Amino acid sequence: MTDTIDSPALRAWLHEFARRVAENSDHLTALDSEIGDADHGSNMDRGMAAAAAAIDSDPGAEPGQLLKLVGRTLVSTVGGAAGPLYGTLFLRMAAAAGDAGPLDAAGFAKALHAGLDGVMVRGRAEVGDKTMVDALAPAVDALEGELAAGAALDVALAAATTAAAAGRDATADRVARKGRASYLGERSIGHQDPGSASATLLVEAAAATLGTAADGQA
Amino acid sequence: MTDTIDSPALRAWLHEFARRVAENSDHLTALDSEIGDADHGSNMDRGMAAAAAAIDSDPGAEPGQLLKLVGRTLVSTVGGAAGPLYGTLFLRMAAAAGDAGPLDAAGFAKALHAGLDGVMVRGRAEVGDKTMVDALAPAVDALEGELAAGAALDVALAAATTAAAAGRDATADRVARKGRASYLGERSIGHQDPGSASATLLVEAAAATLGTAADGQA
Amino acid sequence: MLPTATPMRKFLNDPGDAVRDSLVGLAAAHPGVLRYDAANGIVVRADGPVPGKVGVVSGGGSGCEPLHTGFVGPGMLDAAAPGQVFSSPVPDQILAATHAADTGAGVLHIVKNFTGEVMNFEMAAELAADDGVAVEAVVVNDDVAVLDRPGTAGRRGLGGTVLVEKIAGAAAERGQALDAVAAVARRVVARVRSFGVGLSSCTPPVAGRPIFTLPDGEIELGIGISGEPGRQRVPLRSARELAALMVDEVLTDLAPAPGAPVLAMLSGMGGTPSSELHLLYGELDRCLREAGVEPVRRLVGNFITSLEQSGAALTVLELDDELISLWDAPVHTSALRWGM
Amino acid sequence: MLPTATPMRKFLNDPGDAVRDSLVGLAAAHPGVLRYDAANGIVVRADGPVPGKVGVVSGGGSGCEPLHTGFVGPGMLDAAAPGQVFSSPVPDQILAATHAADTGAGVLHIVKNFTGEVMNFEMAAELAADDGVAVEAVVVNDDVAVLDRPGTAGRRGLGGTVLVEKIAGAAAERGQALDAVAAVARRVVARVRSFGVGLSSCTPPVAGRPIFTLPDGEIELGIGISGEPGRQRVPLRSARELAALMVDEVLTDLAPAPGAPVLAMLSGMGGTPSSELHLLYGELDRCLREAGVEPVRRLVGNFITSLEQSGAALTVLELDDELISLWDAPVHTSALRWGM
Ligand SMILES: Nc1ncnc2c1ncn2[C@@H]1O[C@H](COP(=O)(O)OP(=O)(O)O)[C@@H](O)[C@H]1O
Ligand SMILES: Nc1ncnc2c1ncn2[C@@H]1O[C@H](COP(=O)(O)OP(=O)(O)O)[C@@H](O)[C@H]1O
Ligand SMILES: [Mg+2]
Ligand SMILES: [Mg+2]
Ligand SMILES: [Mg+2]
Ligand SMILES: [Mg+2]
Repeated sequence: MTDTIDSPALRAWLHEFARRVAENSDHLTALDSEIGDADHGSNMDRGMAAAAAAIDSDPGAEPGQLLKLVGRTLVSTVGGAAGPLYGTLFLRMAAAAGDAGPLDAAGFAKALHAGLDGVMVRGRAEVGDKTMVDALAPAVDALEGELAAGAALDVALAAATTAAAAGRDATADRVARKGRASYLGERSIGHQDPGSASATLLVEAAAATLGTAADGQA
Repeated sequence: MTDTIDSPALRAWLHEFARRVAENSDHLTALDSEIGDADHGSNMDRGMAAAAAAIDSDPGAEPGQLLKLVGRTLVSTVGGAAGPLYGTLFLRMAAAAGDAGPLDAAGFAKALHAGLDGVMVRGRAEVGDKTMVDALAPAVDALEGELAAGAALDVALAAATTAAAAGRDATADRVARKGRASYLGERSIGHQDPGSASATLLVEAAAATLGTAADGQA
Repeated sequence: MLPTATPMRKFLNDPGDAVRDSLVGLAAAHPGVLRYDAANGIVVRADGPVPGKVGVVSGGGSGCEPLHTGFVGPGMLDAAAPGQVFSSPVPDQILAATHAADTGAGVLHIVKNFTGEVMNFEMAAELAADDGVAVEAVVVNDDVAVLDRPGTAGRRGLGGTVLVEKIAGAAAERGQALDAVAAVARRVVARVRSFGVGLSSCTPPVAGRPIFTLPDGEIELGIGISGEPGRQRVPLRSARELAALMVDEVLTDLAPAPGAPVLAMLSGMGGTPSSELHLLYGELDRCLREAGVEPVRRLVGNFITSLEQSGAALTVLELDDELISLWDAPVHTSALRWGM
Repeated sequence: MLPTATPMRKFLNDPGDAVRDSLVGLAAAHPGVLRYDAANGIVVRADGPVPGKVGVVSGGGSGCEPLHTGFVGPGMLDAAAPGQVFSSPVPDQILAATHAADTGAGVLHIVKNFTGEVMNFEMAAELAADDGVAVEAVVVNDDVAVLDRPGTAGRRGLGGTVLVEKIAGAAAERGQALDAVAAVARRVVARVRSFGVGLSSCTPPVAGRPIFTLPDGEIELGIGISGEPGRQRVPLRSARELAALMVDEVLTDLAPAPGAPVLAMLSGMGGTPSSELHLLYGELDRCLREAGVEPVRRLVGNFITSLEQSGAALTVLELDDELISLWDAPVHTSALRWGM
């Protein structure tokens, strides 16, 4: 495999994300039961199962169409906060990918950055608000930074994963300012944000499926 | 003390019953929670506390008036099944005692028998239906039998207590046919009837306060 | 001895004052509908008594709210006598309620067939008769879970009581005489049946602990309205299976005419939320239709309860034109209201 | 990982079908009032849409019944979009509800200020605008338990939502134009505040276990409507003390005019019985009067809930003549009915 991200590579990534969400569904829900409403795992699992089915039923879809299909499916099936946010992430990635066919590593990073921007606009969230943005933003930074420094996609994605996980872990120390956890005020401290955990799975799934090294790992 | 039951003796009996009911209130309620609605102890305690207060506030009352006051107070304060039943017991005892002043042993037994009859008519219950009648009826039988055989009141009341307790214990083996426990059908087997337990306290209180021997015991 | 009670999680002051405090609140919440006569321990219609109208009175142990106090008001009860929690009211209360409802046309007593309630209402009726008030009593005994064997206390009065109160109340409001009001009430008693299912116990305020403990995954079939265990403890099953069982219990006993119009009431026991009640009602409605009766009137909510118990009871009344018209008549109580 | 769930004691078939099955039952129970459009996952007025009338639409996570589906009907909502339990509906549902309610006069969206609901309603409004439907959105944020700091998601929408739906529904029923209906809804939002107290957790059907565990003798202050913990965990106290605290929280923030007429709503969270709610209401009514406001309209019952959670929330709306008249206007929904 090369650093070119074509439709089959994207499908592998999305299926792997769906698989990890399903595997961690109870964990995500448990996190959400600490500072939310105990549904983030089931929300994401319902949505990604539907998204995986949707892309399977459209085998000819090009990268842009594929991402759009995932975004629309998430918007239509997830509900709650995560639906519009993950939906927007993929819809903005789709818009960035356009109709141009396979993406290169920089194109993928740019699309993910556009997705992050979409999430931040839709959710009116900043880094440090204790949301999925706290995992996604450092991951996008790391990915772009490594690629700019000449790293291969697999190396860059590994760095992104580390950054996402660190961002996720750091949410535990923060007071939530957005989402349901914000209603708890100071009581939200000491609990990891569930959306930052699912966002980390998204980056991990990318590292496991995209780029040269993924061949051996996936 | 003699076998003459005057107003102070009746007061001692009724206070002793009130005391035993208060002491056993949780136990009676626990029995009622097995096959009823978990209130027999609090019902009886509320009623007998009120009855004790009522007779204290009427220090001049003669036996008949005293028993009537207790009956009326129980009817007015207990509610449920126990209120009309214990109320009727004392109201019928009052009617049997009449205005004649102190009772002798036979007169007391006759009054208690009249009370039992009143309970059975009001409740339409037979011996064996798993109710307070199962303790009261054998107690009245024993009391009358012993007195007829020439025993002193204290001896007769001791026998009545034994009979009441045996009747109470035997309720555990029966299927309830009256009261709330009857709704359980076969499931009522294995549980003692709460009303038979409170009725046994009534007889025990009599044995502890009435008749010659009571002087040493009470 | 009872195990030490853990603190009850209830909105409560002194547990012994629970009934009174709750009635004070009921009156504060519905001043145009009812009044709480604290001296007599009864609840009466705010605009009553209505001259010339037959009085309709009920009562029973507290803890089953809105029964009966929540059904006081135009088109239903003139007065209600609430007892202590799960204990019948005393004759004094019932007598006071009877006098409060009487304007010379007589008073109907609607009595649930619980030993305590029957005896206390009987004593009150004797006292009312002494006072010259004409009283008719109707005893409701709609619970099919209890085997109605000779020599027993018979069946309990459950959800059928709500329907008797509504329909007799409407007949009285229309100006019908005491014997006619009693007759229609007895027609309802003859054609109504109920069956309840308990998913948890409940905690009476004074007792301070649950009445019984249900092992995980088990439920009680054939419960009443005092939080007591039911006829049988069985494994939990799906709403679909429970509905089939409930409809079978009720219809087997009622034996309605094929295609009969029925009123189906599903009352929660107090702790079951509206979403679950409606879910169960959906299954019941289907089962009733499959069994060949048509629920032309329906009532789903908390109408006769056991404190905060989880569970629900199905009540089915076979209807005719007169009963439908009396059911549809306007009513304005704190718990049931339409047409006004 | 979650501990193994003990079997839930709920009326339920497949937990994943809970919302749909419950809506099927809701429609079966109230066929004259509402319809369940299963294809679009929405509930609509049985007699709607009403030509020329502004449509009033709301929606939100399920589990808070009767909110919103129980408020569909004449005088209140034209359509409601119920999401999964405690999850906002998706834009498709809200869009379908918007189209079902629109007859050309435009549609009011009543949105509770939860991140998910705000975002999904925003997406739906963008799609509706593409379709040429005039949409106004009103965001309800009445929860005084949440500190309303800049940069945060702000306050939740709680019981005030019920009052906005009733009052905006009445304004629309009177034929007012979209901007007028939106304006009166915003007036309600400006003058309404709520504060909730939780005495237990609740168990979402799909999660299958309680959201949190409360130690004996402790309660949660400042809860919302998704069964989540509140602002603070404190020892249980008497109804009298809780009422004082709730009234203080609400009135300190609302700062009503001295002697102001208010509407006081006490909504149970689903598992608290009517007797406890009325007991607490009695204390609240007294505290409100002592604080110098007069509850001239009152509503006590389950109107906005969290499944079977025990607890209750106080909502206070400062009234004026227009709001009183819109409140009193006839309404006929499955959960709120008067005047018809
Ligand atoms: N305004 C926001 N911006 C970004 N992310 C958010 C925002 N609000 C919530 N989130 C994310 O959504 C997650 C919750 O998702 P989920 O539980 O599915 O939805 P809900 O909170 O509606 O139940 C949170 O853990 C958080 O990461
Ligand atoms: N018909 C009856 N005849 C005689 N005693 C009865 C009858 N019904 C009930 N009892 C007695 O009353 C007792 C229950 O009293 P209590 O718990 O105070 O009243 P309730 O059953 O109304 O809650 C039973 O244990 C039984 O002994
Ligand atoms: Mg959540
Ligand atoms: Mg009892
Ligand atoms: Mg009782
Ligand atoms: Mg949610």
